[in-house]
Amino acid sequence: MKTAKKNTSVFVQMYQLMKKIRITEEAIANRYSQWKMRCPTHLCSGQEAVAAAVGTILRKDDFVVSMHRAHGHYLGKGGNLKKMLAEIHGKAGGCSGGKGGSMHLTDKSVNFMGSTAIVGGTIPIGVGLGLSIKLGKSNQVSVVFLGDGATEEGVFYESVNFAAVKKLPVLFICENNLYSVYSPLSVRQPVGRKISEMVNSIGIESEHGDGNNAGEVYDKIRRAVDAIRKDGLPRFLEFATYRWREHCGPNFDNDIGYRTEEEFESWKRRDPIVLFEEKLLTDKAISKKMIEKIEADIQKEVDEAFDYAASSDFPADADAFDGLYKN
Amino acid sequence: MKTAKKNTSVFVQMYQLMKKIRITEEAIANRYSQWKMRCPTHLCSGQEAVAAAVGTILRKDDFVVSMHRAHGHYLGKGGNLKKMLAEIHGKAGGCSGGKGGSMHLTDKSVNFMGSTAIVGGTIPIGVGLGLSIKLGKSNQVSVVFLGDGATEEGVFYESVNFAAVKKLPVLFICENNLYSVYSPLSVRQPVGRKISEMVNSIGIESEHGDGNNAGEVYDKIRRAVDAIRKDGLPRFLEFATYRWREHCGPNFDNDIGYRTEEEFESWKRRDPIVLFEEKLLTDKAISKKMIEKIEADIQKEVDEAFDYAASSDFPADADAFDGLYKN
Amino acid sequence: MTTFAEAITDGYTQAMEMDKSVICFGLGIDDPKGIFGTTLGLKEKFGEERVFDVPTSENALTGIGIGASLNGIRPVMSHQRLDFFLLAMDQLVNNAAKWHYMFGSQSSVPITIRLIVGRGWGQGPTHSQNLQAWFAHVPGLKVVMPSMAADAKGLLLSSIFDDNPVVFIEHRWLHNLKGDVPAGDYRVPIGKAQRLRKGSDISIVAFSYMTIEALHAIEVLEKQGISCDLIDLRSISPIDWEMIFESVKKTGRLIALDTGPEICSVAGEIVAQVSMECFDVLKQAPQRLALPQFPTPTSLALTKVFYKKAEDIIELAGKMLEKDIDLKSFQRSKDFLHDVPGDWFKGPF
Amino acid sequence: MTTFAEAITDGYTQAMEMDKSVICFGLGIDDPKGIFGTTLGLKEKFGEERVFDVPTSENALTGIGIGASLNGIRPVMSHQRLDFFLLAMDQLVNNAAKWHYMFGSQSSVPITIRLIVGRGWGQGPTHSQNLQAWFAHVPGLKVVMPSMAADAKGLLLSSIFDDNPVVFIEHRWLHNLKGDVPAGDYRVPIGKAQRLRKGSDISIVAFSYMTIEALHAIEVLEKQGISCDLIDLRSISPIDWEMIFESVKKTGRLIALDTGPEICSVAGEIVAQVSMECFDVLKQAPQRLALPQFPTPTSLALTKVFYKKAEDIIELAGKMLEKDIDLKSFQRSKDFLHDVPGDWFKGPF
Ligand SMILES: Cc1ncc(C[n+]2csc(CCOP(=O)(O)OP(=O)(O)O)c2C)c(N)n1
Ligand SMILES: Cc1ncc(C[n+]2csc(CCOP(=O)(O)OP(=O)(O)O)c2C)c(N)n1
Ligand SMILES: [Mg+2]
Ligand SMILES: [Mg+2]
Repeated sequence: MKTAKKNTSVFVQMYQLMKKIRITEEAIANRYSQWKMRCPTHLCSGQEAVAAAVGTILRKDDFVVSMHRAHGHYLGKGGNLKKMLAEIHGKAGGCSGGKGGSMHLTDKSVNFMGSTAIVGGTIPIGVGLGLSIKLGKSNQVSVVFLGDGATEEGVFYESVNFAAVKKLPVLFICENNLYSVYSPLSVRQPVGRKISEMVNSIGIESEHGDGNNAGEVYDKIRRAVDAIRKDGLPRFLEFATYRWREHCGPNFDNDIGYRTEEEFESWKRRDPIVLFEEKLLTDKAISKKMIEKIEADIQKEVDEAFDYAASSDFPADADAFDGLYKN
Repeated sequence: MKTAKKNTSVFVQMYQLMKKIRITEEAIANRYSQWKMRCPTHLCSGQEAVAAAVGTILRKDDFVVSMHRAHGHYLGKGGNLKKMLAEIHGKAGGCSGGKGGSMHLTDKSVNFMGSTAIVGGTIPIGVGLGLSIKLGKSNQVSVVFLGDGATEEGVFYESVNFAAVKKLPVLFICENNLYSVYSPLSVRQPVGRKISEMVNSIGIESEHGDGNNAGEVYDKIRRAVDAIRKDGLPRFLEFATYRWREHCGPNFDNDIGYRTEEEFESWKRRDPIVLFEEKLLTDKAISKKMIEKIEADIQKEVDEAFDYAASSDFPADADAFDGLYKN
Repeated sequence: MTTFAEAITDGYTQAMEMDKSVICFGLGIDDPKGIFGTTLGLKEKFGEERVFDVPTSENALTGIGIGASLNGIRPVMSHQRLDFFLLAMDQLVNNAAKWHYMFGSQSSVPITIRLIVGRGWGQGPTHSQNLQAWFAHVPGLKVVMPSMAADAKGLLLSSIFDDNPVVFIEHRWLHNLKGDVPAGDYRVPIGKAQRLRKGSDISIVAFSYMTIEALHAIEVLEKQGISCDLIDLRSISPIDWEMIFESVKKTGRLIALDTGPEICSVAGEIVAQVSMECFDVLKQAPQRLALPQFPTPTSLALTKVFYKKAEDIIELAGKMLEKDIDLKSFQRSKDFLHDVPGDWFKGPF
Repeated sequence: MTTFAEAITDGYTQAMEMDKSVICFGLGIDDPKGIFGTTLGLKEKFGEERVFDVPTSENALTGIGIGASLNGIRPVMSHQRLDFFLLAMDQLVNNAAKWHYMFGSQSSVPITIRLIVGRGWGQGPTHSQNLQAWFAHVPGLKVVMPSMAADAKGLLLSSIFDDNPVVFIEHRWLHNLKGDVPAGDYRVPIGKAQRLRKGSDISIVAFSYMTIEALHAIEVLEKQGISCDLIDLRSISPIDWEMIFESVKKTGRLIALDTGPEICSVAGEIVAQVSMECFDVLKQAPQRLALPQFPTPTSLALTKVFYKKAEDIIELAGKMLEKDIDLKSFQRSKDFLHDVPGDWFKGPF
């Protein structure tokens, strides 16, 4: 009963995070065509559960690295929303000082160590953070977010192998959303491939889960993180999920032909937020009123963050020629 | 009975190849300290069975690519011995015109397409040859030789994945000799890793075998090649074996401390040539006299090849500045 | 009039019609966008055996192209950003570039690798690198960087049918530029530059997108009485030294332009060779305009000062010839911001 | 007197004693050969947590070093050949070089990457590449190439404690050269060159192994009345331009030496910048001596004509100063062939 209570309150927290990610992403989508956010932007609407669960479960001093589609991971980990939107707007107050844009986010105050835009590029970085944890004998965890496409890069395999050989406290989380840009899994991976089973045989305990079932996502990640904190060994989790909007940019793109409207609709019917909301309502963990309030609060926060981003200053010209080296 | 006969004669052929490889390698080792062979040279004494089996089974038009330790693979495939030794001596008549040395061998007359010195570097090349076979709709097979160390390179994983996705007629053969230079498997791969099982889960039908049991090696490769010719799908074979001499160079090196004398001796007791000889004698496939004759013939051939290599001309100075591009 | 992107499609089509051994692959090659419109319709025309999408495995795929090429295939590989191709340097440099030489001229590697260089719309540090100097530095590669639609087609065909590895670099801002493109099997020789403007005061050596900026600059400079020789290199390995030296011997002055960072750049190599070979005719110190030695920033505000443009060329040429140039006579379109090549470009990448 | 290799071990030891956050890893780092003797005894001294062997996974390992460095570790990574490190260009260039800049100067990547350049004994096309120009071209990296034992130690310590990624390139032929090496925490600043010979007729700018050849050459040249300024760069990114320009302003003549292929080389960059900055004082065309634009051949016979050596420097300097130089006065040791640095070197790699 106690654990259930505890879960109830973390579930609400997780739900709030999911909402925050969704509302932020949709707000970006709605405003993108004002052409004020001038950088490649990969939205994660539809994939919020995993990011929010990780954020709910991790400690502040745990490390996270991520990829091009990082807004959710950044916000989940507690990254500063204003600074993220300022960054996407290219402003001096952005989390990377305007140097990075949507694809290069960081918030060191919550150990969100960085997201980058080369597929697979941060996987070994997260493993290296795991190595540093082991050397420092702290019991932090290093989480690496990656997509199904990233598992095709050799560096993924090399990183998993090293984490296994060296027994590093790394949690790899693969959000398998079936596509890499517009390419379906069938042209990229053998028929019948189970990513999690493959990783098992490379040498890391792995599991597969439904990425749109927030409760299941929470449980699987919770167990993995607890296990890593206990034995220091790496874990790998694969979650099936789906991105709603186009690969890069603000639009829906079911019309262009690489995926079907039916496929999209079937996933949309399994909206992780709606499903979780239903569950929380059924469980009486939350009420309609609470939901309305949560939504209103977040909407306000997001609007304010956009105001901040839009109204704050661009970096000075000289900033372009600053920061090559740390002195 | 008929198959047995047939096997008998191919076994003798395979035995001869093993002998040829061993006698050549040992002759190189014996003469290396005359400092006439001035290039990094990786000998394969102790590992002859796999190279010889592949050579016995493949057709001339099948492709082979290999790595730094390639003498056996080259000779097994029917590569020209004189040209190989001339190459190691840096002579104009060498198989690569003196440009490549021991680590860069080729004999296009038997479709030995190339061996190179970057670990893992030829693995995708062999897969590409497989792709060309599929496009040409011939029923050739492309064989890729690699070591246990090479399986740690990301390009290995990427290449296996692609061969599986595209269903290419590629046979990967991993000679697992427990070491990469002086590094044991334990610092490079997770405890309990079975390379062949891992490759299975990546998506290629795989098997493991005793690389010092020539008969077993023959059978496994025979079945794999036949299967590939039939269905065009890739296969992976891992063979346990052991290199007798130092990683690079002519000497024994059990004294320097990275492996034990006992380990070496236990493998030497399982000399693939001696074991095969015993089997063939027991089976009456061969007689002591035949063996003597085989040895004498090969010794003569090797001596002649060394004479050729030693006495033939160095390339002209101008050759250094020729061949940058094909015109 | 054909766009640069269409000229590329035309080049592919021509090559694939002429020779069954030409195949092409790359991430997204057959997707609805067709690599910025350059590969649209190829799969429909030539089938999925010859035109196919691939896993995200840049290094292996380069090796796979090399391997196929050893058996008579002519693969054309594509990467939507040059930056991604950094994963494949081993296969490019250790295998493709050396194969012919190190195996005693017995085999060659007739592959073509298309790399697209991003710019603007916040491409930032990892989506806009110009590393052509790396490729030019490596013996055994050929490297082309067309700026005109016709050259895009002509050089693509020459690259595909060249028996050596060719790195074919396209600047994203050129894809929509239009030009007359000859039909049929049109080839532009690799290693030959083209003189786009004839003049006597100063030699401007450019390639890729900087050729466009140079053309804008020269319009202004000519009006102010500065007569420019403009050489569009087209190939940066090998480089057409003859045309460069001949031009400098005439003008005695050099500005070398580059789309990449300046240290150890192609423009630097041109300055160096001109200094070594044409020292006695140089009237003053040769000059180069290249990118500052910094990663590319993302913010709209920062890219404005980061990139070199026509105004910088005008200013430098004016300084060299000691003329005060009225830059007011130069008006770029105000219809779009500096971080896009035109109003057709709305990101997101 | 200490060898260059021992000086490296000394540098490691000093750094690891001073700072527990220094770790080192690389293929064979703890094996019986200890990376050409440069890491012998480190594991015994500092334990296997801080000194460890690794899988053959160059790209991931570079990223792993970067990741560890983001949390306060100072990793020193080693590669027995530069050629192998081509597999890691993505992590080096897309991550290490850019991390500090692209994240708004909030994090930095204090890693050191040792790369060993092979030569001789048939190292051939894939075991002897000199790609320092690549690293110098990339904004955000520092690159050092010591030639003297003391600098090897001093620059290794500076590299390890620098807060930025440093590529530390060692030429295999330097490992056995001896010199006096200061004890203790001896640092040589990155970016500062050293004048090894003072002279007035010609400036010779060298680095790494070419400094040794230059020293041999200068002995002969001085005897023939040609007075040489020899600058050993030590760092090639950043380069000590001040010392170079100052020297050329004095001599009016330049020979830039390089261990790598000439096109887009570091020597080319030096020729370019000297031409741009010192044009008015140059008495004649600046020159460079670098490797021919070919892969390295393997045969003993072919490397003889492939590499540039003291004789080539002597000849070029003589030509520039219009002196007939009697090369007979220059006798290299006959005790060993040209493809080894001395009789201590017997391959096999
Ligand atoms: C090395 C590299 N190759 C290609 C790309 C182009 N690219 C950008 S995002 C992406 C898709 C990656 O798919 P996945 O890992 O599944 O992530 P998702 O976009 O589905 O979230 C690709 C191929 C890149 N950025 N880096
Ligand atoms: C990319 C790369 N990294 C490192 C090396 C150095 N090296 C040469 S051979 C070798 C061992 C490879 O081991 P394995 O693949 O098992 O082959 P074996 O030597 O045992 O036959 C290594 C690490 C190399 N040549 N290339
Ligand atoms: Mg995906
Ligand atoms: Mg091995």
